[in-house]
Amino acid sequence: MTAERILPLLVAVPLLGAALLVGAGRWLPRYTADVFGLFVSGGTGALAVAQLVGVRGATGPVEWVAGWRPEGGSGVGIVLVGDGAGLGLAALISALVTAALVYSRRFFDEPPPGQAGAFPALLLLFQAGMCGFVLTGDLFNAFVFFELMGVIAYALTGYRVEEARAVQGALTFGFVNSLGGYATLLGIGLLYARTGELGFAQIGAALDAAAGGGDALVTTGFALVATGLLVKAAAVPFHFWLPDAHSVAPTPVCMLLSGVMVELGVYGIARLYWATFAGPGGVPAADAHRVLLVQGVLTAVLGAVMCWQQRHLKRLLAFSTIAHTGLFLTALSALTPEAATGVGVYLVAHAGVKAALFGCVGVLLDRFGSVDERELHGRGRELRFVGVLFAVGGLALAGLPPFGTALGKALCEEAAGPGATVLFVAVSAVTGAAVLRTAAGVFLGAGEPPAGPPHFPRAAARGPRTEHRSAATGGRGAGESGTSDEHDTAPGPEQEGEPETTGSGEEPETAGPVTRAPDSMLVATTALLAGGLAVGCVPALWPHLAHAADGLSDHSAYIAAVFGSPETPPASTAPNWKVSGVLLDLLATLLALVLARTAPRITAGTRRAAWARPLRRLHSGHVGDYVACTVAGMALLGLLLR
Amino acid sequence: MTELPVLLGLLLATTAGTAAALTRDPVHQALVLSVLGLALALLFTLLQAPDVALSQLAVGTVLTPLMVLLSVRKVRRRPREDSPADGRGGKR
Amino acid sequence: MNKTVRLWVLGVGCAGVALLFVGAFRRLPEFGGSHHPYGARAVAAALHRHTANVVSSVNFDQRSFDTLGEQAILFGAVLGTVVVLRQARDERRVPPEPAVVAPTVRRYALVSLPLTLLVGLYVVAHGQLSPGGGFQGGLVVATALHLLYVAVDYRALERLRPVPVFALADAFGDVAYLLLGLAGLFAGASFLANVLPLGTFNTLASGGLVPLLNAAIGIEVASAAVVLLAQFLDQALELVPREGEHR
Amino acid sequence: MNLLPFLCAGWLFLVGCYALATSRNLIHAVGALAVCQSSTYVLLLAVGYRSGGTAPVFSDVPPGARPVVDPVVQALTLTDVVVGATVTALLLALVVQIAKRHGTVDPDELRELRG
Repeated sequence: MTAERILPLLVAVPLLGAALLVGAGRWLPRYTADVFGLFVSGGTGALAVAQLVGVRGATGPVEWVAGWRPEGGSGVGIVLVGDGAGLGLAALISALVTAALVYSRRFFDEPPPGQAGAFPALLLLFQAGMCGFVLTGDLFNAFVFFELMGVIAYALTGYRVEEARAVQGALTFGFVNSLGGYATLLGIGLLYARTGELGFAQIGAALDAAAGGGDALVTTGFALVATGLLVKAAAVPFHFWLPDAHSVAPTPVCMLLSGVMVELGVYGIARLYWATFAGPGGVPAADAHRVLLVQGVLTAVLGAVMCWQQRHLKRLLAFSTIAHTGLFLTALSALTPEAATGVGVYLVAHAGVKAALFGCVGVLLDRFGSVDERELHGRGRELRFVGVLFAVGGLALAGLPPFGTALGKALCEEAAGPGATVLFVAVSAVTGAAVLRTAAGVFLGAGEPPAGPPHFPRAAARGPRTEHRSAATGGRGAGESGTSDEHDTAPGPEQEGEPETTGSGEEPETAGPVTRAPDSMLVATTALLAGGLAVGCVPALWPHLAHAADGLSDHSAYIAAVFGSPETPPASTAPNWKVSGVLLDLLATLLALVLARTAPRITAGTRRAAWARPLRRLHSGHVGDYVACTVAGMALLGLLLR
Repeated sequence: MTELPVLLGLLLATTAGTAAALTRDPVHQALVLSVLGLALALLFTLLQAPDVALSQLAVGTVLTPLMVLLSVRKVRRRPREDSPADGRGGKR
Repeated sequence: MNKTVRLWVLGVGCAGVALLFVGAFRRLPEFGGSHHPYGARAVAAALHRHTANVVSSVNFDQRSFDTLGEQAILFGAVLGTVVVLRQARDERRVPPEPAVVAPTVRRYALVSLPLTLLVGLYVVAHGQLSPGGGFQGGLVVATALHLLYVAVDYRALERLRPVPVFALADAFGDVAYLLLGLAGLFAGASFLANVLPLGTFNTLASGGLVPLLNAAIGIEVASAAVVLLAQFLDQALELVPREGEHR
Repeated sequence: MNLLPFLCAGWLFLVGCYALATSRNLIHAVGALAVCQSSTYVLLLAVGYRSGGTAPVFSDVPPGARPVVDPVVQALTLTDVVVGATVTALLLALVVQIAKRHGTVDPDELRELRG
């Protein structure tokens, strides 16, 4: 079998694994199902890596599924493009899914009856959807896999159906993402009407062949297709679903959502622009630059501000993901291969670090039944190793060399110019500081302990939304002002009606409270963090990342590869550390430490900055608000593209 | 004018869609959705897409409204059981 | 956001999107035009592969990878629905009471059940020839089974429709599609390649792989629809909260 | 007149969005999303339509006798219909769980995830 024949297997193998797990789930013991899932996801990853090693230059194997290789001109089939970016992301996805499967070994005491394999099967389907999305060279096929990712992600987010918040977050996620998907499909329809093609490269070639360049139809098509991708990437104002979904999803799912699915939106934008719209008949570079820059800066700033305001640890990490996606988009707006390389390095390292941070929070959740910063204050002292991992993750997020995040940040700063550098340093410092602040509070007990008694007996809180929780969970915290009308007996430190999500009263995800962190969780978390470190420390990886970025950002090379006459674009030099970059990284880390040091006093004293309150009110958890913002965002995209 | 049936089908489907969106009561909406499914199936037939019309007929007029109705039934059962007169959680 | 603000944001957004739409639609090719390059190629390719229904050829041969993703969505959504609607710890099952059905309704439903079933199977089998195929036929078959609910009652439906069997059939359809795809790979061609003999144009055995993939999808869609509806019926008719735990 | 099919598609999308954003019942919102999606069917099939064309099925019509409408958009729409049904099912399942856990399906009363 030749290399290109293997490509569809990266989708087919996890699908087959999932189907077998569900089919045999009735008879399989839990352990066998888990091991089988691990085997399949790991095997798929190995396939992707084996393919990746074979990629020479910027373009890799190109496969026409079902053998519909066109003979002269355009064909009728679907093309899969196994270039560096696609295969590299497939390998990253597989690695994260495998880590999530290891991590979830001790999870979920109660699989659905007769469905021991349901959770690993869903993860495998998720893997298949993501791999298909990164490999396909066909716009409609990308939409199909986009929807597959979405459907599975909604189900995974709502997996813990006994949690009131989980089902709400999953539904919000479902509504906003489906709406984005339909916008994408409308855009595909418009582009098909103009060009009569569906492939990225075919549409691009047809657009370039038409005289006169892009018009209103082309830009609207781009805006509509990009809407779906920006919803996935959680760019402002499409981002509202992300914190709601991430704060409620099971921890291993958070790892995947934050670690890679959101970033696939960024990849999708990059692929769409460069493969299809970067030619003379597409979207002018200045317009694309403006859209990405505005969206990126807005997203980064909002993400950082909101991240700092959170006390729900998963929600805090979710907003930090939004901030970093904003940074990726900002860097991408330079539209150069160097920027693509920087984003690639940053993205891969961020995936490892962010997933590891979620892993640490998951341990806290299972140990204490809470992910609330104030309620956990000082209680993490016994989990020293987890505390170290969490703090190191925070430092990596801020950009501590030699983590890959630091290298990626430095490369992005260099590519995006001095104005963006300020943004990069500030945003990574604030998000890193937010994590360090909680690390100091939870694991060292630094700062003042929270006001008021930490627990109220469950009976104190009355109402339909609290009583259904099983009595096994920990007590609800003092600050549960989200349901303000019910808390006359438990006045929290907050004003009534303060827009806030606390992290207390969460359902632990393991069978019972864990007395010590299970090895499987620690192994997965440590490996993920080590992965984030390796991206910055293993020079052998860098040329591959540069090649992948070259292939991604070359319009004509992509089209030529799909049409069967691969050309090798001029290879840019492999990235490396530079003194200026390291200094800026150290500056960001230092800022983060200073900010985190002063933080306990800030939060314990004045509670919340009043000026950020309108912003927090905007995140209302109301589907109607989110839909209105999504529609307004589509109009904004159109406006920016004029 | 040869396209007249297509235009009429379009207007019918658009009207049904608007009505389905603006019908606030879910039970009534399920019925209007089923009309929308029918109107779309008709439109697709006129647009020479019998394959799509067939699946729209099955999905739009039967499957989706049925699931909506069943969900409404499940959701509406709750308040009745909550009433003190019938607090035993029994059937209906 | 309060209601007024939301309506303003929505109004501005809708106006902007409407402008975008109108601007784009004015540049679209004329409605009913004859320029369809991909469509023309697809027709030629379908005829070349002896498949009379071009839509089936596109779905199950030319763009069969789309259908692979689509059936994965179906499979995943069914699995997701089963997971989300599982019996929670605080719920219990109450068997529904037998229902009284008017004899005419019963007779009508019992007569139309086998008919509908037959129609569904016919539609699946002729997917490569006439409009229809696995999706449409599968849905008709699933609908036919639910006539039992109309004709007799929910308990009769439950006896004749063991959900675990259909869940297994759902997985089987999925696996069958994938194995048919892998067969191409083992035959030395591409994944999902149509390597079977193509048969005579416009006969039941034409189109090579198309009828087989069609059948796999038919099995999957029929059982997926049955399992999906079973989950909702279960929720609406059987599952109730345990006493005292809900308000 | 030539724009009408496309304008209808655009209208369906926007009216669905309006209903979704102002919905007071999550089940109704799922229905509104289905209306949004029907816009994609209309747009795709309108794009593939051809005046005087017949269905792309050659069991009764000999190939080449009459022009046929675009079969590719029909295949895409077919996929889209199935995707829509599954998404609807999953969202309805989540709504059912919300009703159980929150005791309401009014989005105005779901006030847990904020800030």
